[in-house]
Amino acid sequence: MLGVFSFGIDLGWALLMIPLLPLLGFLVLGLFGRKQIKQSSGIFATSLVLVSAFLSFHTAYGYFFKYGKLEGVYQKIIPIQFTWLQFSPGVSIDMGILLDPISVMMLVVVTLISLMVHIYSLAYLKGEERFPTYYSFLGLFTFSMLGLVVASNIFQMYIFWELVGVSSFLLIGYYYDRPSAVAACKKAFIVTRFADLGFLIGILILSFYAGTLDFNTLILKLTTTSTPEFLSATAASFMGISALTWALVLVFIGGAGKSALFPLHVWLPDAMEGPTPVSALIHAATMVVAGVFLVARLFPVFSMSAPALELVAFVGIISALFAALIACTQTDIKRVLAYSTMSQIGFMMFALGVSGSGGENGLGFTAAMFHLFTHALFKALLFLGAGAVIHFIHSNEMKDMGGLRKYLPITHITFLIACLAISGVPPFAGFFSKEEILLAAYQHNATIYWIALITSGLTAFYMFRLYFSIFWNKESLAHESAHGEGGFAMMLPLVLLSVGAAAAGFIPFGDFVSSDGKPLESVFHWQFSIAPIALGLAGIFTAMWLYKKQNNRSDTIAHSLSGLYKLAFHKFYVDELYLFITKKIIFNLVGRPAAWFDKNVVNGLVNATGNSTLFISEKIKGFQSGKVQQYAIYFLAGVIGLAILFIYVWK
Amino acid sequence: MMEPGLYHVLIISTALFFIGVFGFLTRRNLITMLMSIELVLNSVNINFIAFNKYAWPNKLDGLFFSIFVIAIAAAEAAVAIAIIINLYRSHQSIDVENAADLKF
Amino acid sequence: MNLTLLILLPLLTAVAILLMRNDAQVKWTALMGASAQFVLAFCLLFAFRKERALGNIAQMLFEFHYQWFPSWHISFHLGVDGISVAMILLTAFVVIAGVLVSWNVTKMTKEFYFLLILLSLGAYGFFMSLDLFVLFFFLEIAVIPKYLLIGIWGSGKKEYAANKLALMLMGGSALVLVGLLGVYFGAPNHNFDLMLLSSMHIPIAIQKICFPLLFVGFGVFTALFPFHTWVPDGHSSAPTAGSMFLAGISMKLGGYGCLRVATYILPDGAKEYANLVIVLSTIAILYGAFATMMQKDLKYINAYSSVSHCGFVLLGIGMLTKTAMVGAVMQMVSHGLMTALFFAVIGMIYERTHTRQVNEMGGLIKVMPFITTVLFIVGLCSLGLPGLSGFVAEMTIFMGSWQNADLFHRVATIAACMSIVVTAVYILRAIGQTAMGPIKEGHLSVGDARWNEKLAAIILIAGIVAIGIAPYWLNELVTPAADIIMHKIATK
Amino acid sequence: MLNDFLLLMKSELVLAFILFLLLIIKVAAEVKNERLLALIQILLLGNFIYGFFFIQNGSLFGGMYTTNGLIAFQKSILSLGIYLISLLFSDWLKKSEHLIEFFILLLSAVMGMFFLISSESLLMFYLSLELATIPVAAMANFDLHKKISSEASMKMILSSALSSGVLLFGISLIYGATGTLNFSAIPALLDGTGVQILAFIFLFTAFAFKLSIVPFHLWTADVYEGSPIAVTSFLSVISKGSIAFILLTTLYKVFAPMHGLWYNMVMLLSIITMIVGNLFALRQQNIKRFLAFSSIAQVGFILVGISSNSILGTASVVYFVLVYVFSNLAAFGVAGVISQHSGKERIEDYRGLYQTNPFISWVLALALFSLAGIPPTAGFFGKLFLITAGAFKGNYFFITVAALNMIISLYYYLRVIRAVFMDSNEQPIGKINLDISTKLGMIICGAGIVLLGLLSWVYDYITALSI
Repeated sequence: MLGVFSFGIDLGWALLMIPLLPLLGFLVLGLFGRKQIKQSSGIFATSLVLVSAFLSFHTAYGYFFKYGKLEGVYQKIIPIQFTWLQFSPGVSIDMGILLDPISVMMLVVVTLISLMVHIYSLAYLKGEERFPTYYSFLGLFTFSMLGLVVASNIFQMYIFWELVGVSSFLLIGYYYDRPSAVAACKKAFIVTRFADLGFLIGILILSFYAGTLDFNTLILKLTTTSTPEFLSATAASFMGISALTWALVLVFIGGAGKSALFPLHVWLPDAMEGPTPVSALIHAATMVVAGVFLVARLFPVFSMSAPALELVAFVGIISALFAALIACTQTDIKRVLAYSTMSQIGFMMFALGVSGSGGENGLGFTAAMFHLFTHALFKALLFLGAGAVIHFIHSNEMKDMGGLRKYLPITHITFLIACLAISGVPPFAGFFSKEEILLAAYQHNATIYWIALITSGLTAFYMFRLYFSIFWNKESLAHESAHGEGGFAMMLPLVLLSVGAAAAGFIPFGDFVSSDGKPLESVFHWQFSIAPIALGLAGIFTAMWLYKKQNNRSDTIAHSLSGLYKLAFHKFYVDELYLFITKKIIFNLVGRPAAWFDKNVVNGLVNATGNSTLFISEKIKGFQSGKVQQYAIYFLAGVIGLAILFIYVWK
Repeated sequence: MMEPGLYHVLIISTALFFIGVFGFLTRRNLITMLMSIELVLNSVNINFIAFNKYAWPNKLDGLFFSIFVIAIAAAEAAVAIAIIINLYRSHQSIDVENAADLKF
Repeated sequence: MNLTLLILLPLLTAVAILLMRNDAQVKWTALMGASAQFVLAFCLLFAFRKERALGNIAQMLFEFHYQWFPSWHISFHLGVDGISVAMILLTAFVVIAGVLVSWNVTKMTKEFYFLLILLSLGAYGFFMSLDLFVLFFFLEIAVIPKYLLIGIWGSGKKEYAANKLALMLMGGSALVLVGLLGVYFGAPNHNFDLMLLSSMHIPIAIQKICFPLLFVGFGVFTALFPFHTWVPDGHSSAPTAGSMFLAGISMKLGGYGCLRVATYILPDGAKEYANLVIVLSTIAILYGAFATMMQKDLKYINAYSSVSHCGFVLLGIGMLTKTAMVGAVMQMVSHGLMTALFFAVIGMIYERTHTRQVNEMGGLIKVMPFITTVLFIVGLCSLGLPGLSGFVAEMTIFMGSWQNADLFHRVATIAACMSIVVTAVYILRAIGQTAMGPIKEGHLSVGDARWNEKLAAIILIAGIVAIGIAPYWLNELVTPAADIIMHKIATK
Repeated sequence: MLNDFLLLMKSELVLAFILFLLLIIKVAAEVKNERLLALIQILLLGNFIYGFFFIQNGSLFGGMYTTNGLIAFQKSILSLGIYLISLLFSDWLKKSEHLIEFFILLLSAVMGMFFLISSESLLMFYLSLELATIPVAAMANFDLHKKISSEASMKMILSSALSSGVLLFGISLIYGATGTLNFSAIPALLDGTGVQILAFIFLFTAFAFKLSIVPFHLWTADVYEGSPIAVTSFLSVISKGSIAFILLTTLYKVFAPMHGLWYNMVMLLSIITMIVGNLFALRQQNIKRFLAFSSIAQVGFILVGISSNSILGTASVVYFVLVYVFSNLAAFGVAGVISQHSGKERIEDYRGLYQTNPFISWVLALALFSLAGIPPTAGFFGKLFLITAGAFKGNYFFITVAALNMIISLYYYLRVIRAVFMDSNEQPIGKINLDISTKLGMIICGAGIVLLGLLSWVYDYITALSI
């Protein structure tokens, strides 16, 4: 039975179409793509996403400007919901669509970037054997991500959370015959799965105390300090920490895994084995910010637990700095971008961590969401640009690049815009969102603020290191023979996104997205901006000094910082640590003994039972000696034995 | 001179029984083993007669029984001897130890 | 709807198979019989839903009663509730798929199909029995065909495996027998009727003796740690359809028995031993998963993962909450479909590559896109991907388990949850090594699935997806039945 | 009086009639074996059918002989058994030089068993027991030129003579203690003194010997292996069955006052018998020897049923014997056919049998499954009822041991199944053309194995008779 359909607004079906259209693409291409519609699969999928994107924009327009507000506050609207799986009274997985500022914003971001990537891939992956499969996976991912962002129920979110994980797995492993891609996709899935374990247990705890899985009810119950649910959740404690905090920390672990925060970030750089447009979509703009989105979605509950928020903030800032340091040393351009993504997500996360709930306190929240939005644009742009470069040069390594500005003019310009945006140079988008984050951090916690400041400088440095290494540096080698920039399909998304990256900062974001639904005044302090901008510029110029022309200054510096450089270059040996834990400890100390135990002890016992029976059987064969007189002896012994036993012993 | 009573007779019959059993267990010759069985049966006969005489003089069951036992023993011996003869034909021996091929 | 149809139909099919003259006739007869079962199972589902929709709230529907051995109070009593209907559906799915994938069996075809159909007969009868004697009868009917299937058509150490399986399962059923007799003589009046027994109050002392006997006995069938060692050997040696039946149906007999017999009629015993059950099943879940990680043979991988997955069934039962119990039933159905599909795929791969060692394969996507797609689907189902059945079942069990608020249950639940990570590890390892990576030289020319294999896979996938996408129908089917069982436990 | 005599003793009289007929034929005419065998088969079938008519209750000879519905049914089971033997071993019988003598001895033994079942006095019991034993010892020697046959026969006659001696000693003690030999009079006079216990144990060992209860079983395997298969099957089925029936009467009726004693004894011996029988059966190579030990283990199960001391126990034991007749005779029948055609008696020779002889393989499989107690064969019901009856006392230990022994027994039955169905053989037993009556016998056995359990009225009928 299809539960309760409640069409709050007429747009219900249109809204439903937003995620379902990509799903349709997935199904059609998955079932028939290989043979029947191989040629037109790209166009087909792209047009579906186009419609989906249009509907998202339409929805966003409608929500933000027409029906979303009630008495000046953006409402949480659930136009569609039905019970999918009932566990017990009140606790059920409901599939539904929840419209509120952040989900509407995410709808726009996801469909937009997805559309860009769809278009871009038309050219990027032209002629690939598994072209339809690629598009069907993209469809699956888009569907799942849309389902995730509109989830009205925490379990629904978990469901789509898993689904995006698997789409990511499938897309990373798209080049299935490369061992490194296979390893990467497995790693991505398993690391995020490990984090999801935390998410799952967090859900279990939350649902137990709140008695519901529905976001709205859950938030309501766990944020009102007088409800019995809240009281029991805070009163119950394990190891001195309240159940609520445990739940939130566990949920945050899930988010951290998906968002590649320290120390669960190891999968993200490897995930760059996937096709570059996929990295743009999944591993830069959308899926990896799911963790941020999750914390934002549950933010009211997080704000009830100071320790949990504290953890969010610290993990965020550590990740930001950590990733930025590594990014400075990497030579694979996609890896640099990957670490940069991690670093930026760290920014968003600590912004949430330092935020309070409601009014001015909620600046961090708005800032995080804002940064999420702008980051999606410029990071997608960066990846797509990098994709164009890779497409052109067939290599990911910086050393193979240089002087490409002549060959790839459009890419060059758009890449530059994106670099400026991420480095926080005004008036590009990143500047505004980063300013807000720094402001929020400044208001809350000085340590975090200073680290964030340094990190933003580092950001500028490594981005421009990248930029100069690709487009300037050594005037390289003739690439004339190669094809051009990839044609219209690849350039269109770059241009569109660069417009976004340049201009998105002027959106009055606080009017739309805030922690409590009320518009938040964005206060712009120009004095405050001096330090970040100066640091950013310093970073840029350092990079320029080191990398614009071919020289060995960078090597010299690397030598002089040998210890730190080596650490960062080897990503602080986190991978090795994990390898040690999994291979040496889990495999050797758990898996192998378990298998051994099973084979020898458990199975051995069973076999021993059988063998000992046969053994006894062999041993007692002597009774049947074939001598009739011995038989008579046993006979009489039996008589006498029975007589003694029953007359004297067992009376 | 004491009149022999039931117990005396029973002791004799029991002794006879065990002598028979002992003979059965120790003799190699099949005929001798058969004869030992006859001893066992005779000890039973003595038992029956004795019980009849001393314990239940009014009931003749014991007497009849012993007659039947004698008859049956004869029949059994006849069949047994036939079998032993046949065994001798095939084994060229009536030593019980030689007829122990079937075992385990 | 007359339930005896579900027994008569396989019986007639089996007889018809024996009468056929050549292999083609045998196959088509078997397929027709299996399809008829399939249709019949769906008819049962719809009839059941219709009755319920009409407001028939009797615990068991379509009861059939025939005095069999009046002197022992044994009656041929059949009836179904939601749990039985779910299990019958599962059986129908696995049977038709099993018949389809065995299409190219050439050795003693007639006997092969005869045994397959006989096995299905046992399973149907078992799931419908409301009389413990009849239930036991059908339980044992289902054992010997497995032995022969493995022993005759199997591979590898088949004789050892067949022996081990038959003996361990018979050992299990021997314990069941003793337990049943204990119940029979311990109950206030001697009876084998499940419904009557469930309404009686069986003395607690008897329950304490009989529950472990019954639970362990049935547990052997469903790979209760440490009685699971027949699973890896049995599954790996069995022919494809044999493994499918073994893991898809046979292991479910045990789970169903634990639920319907042990837990339902001995609620006090269940309460008494619930913690032990939880400990053992948690061990099975984790231990099975870790042991799977070290396996290299695809069939061993699935076999050990079955140990792990079936641990969830027992965990769900041991948790003694309604939700967990519903989850346990869902897990039985889900795992039945999934593991049958998994074995089917393994069979298909083996037939083409002639190896089951994962490290001897690679990049099979290239040459067998359909089969590897199925492998992906089933692997993902196994690791609990939403949208496929495994997720629904496991999550229901987790939710149900979490309803017990004490630390012990919490720890067990969390430990069980951890298996989702380990499962991901071994499944991805297996898939990664077989389907992905560079292709091996010798496998370049192998072909993709044939029509029968495709059909079998599609049928099973349909079942998996139907539960995964729309679990509410299964939930609705099972919940009232679980409610009754839980109610009994709660009130006793 | 004469009328009573004719009616009450009708089974024995019919047997006597057949016996005389055969004697006359032997003396008077030269008849070909084929035709003679056909005649005998028809006569035995008639005997079996006749057994269901004119059943009356009553006793004769001053209470030494009794009969009733249950006893008549038990006799019918035995009649059925010999009829099946005449069918199943027709190949062997046709070639036998001494066909008539074989049947004369066989029928004499059966007559002894009929009297045994009907006996109401220790005297009658002893006489009929000897009548049931001595001819069989002669039959065991029927392969006159085989060394092992004479050895088997010698072992049997000597052992049984010793056991008779012990039995007689026990009877004499009972007589001494109670002064009566009559079954109906004894119970009231039993008071459980040491002499009586000793007498009971002596008496019981005779049963134990005939039923092959451990440790009185040692002759069994040797005799079974050495004898012709037809005789072996007779020994293991008909002979065992009749003793089981009279054991029921003896324990339930005569020694009812000593129930506590014999329950423990039966339980103890049952456990030992099952275990030892199974352990020995595990390692046998010769199919006859294998079946010998399996039948020992089966006897252990019969004891489980007997221990219940109830109507259900009686019914279960009778039913089990009926099932056992079909199952074991089918197994022996197959072994006999194979031995007759190829001279092979080892289990490993059976490898690949299914490839050449599917029909007899299925019969063998059914028989073995029935012996192992696998549904839907009748053996399942038989064993289950025995165990259920045995569980009446709530002795879980006993029942668990019995149930676990079923697993061991399954192992060795499966060993044969494995050889027949799974293993391959370079020199399999060739295609065997079955004699029509052998085939008929196997079909009857197979049908009996499949239907006896599923059609519950057979068991109900027995239960009704047992009350």
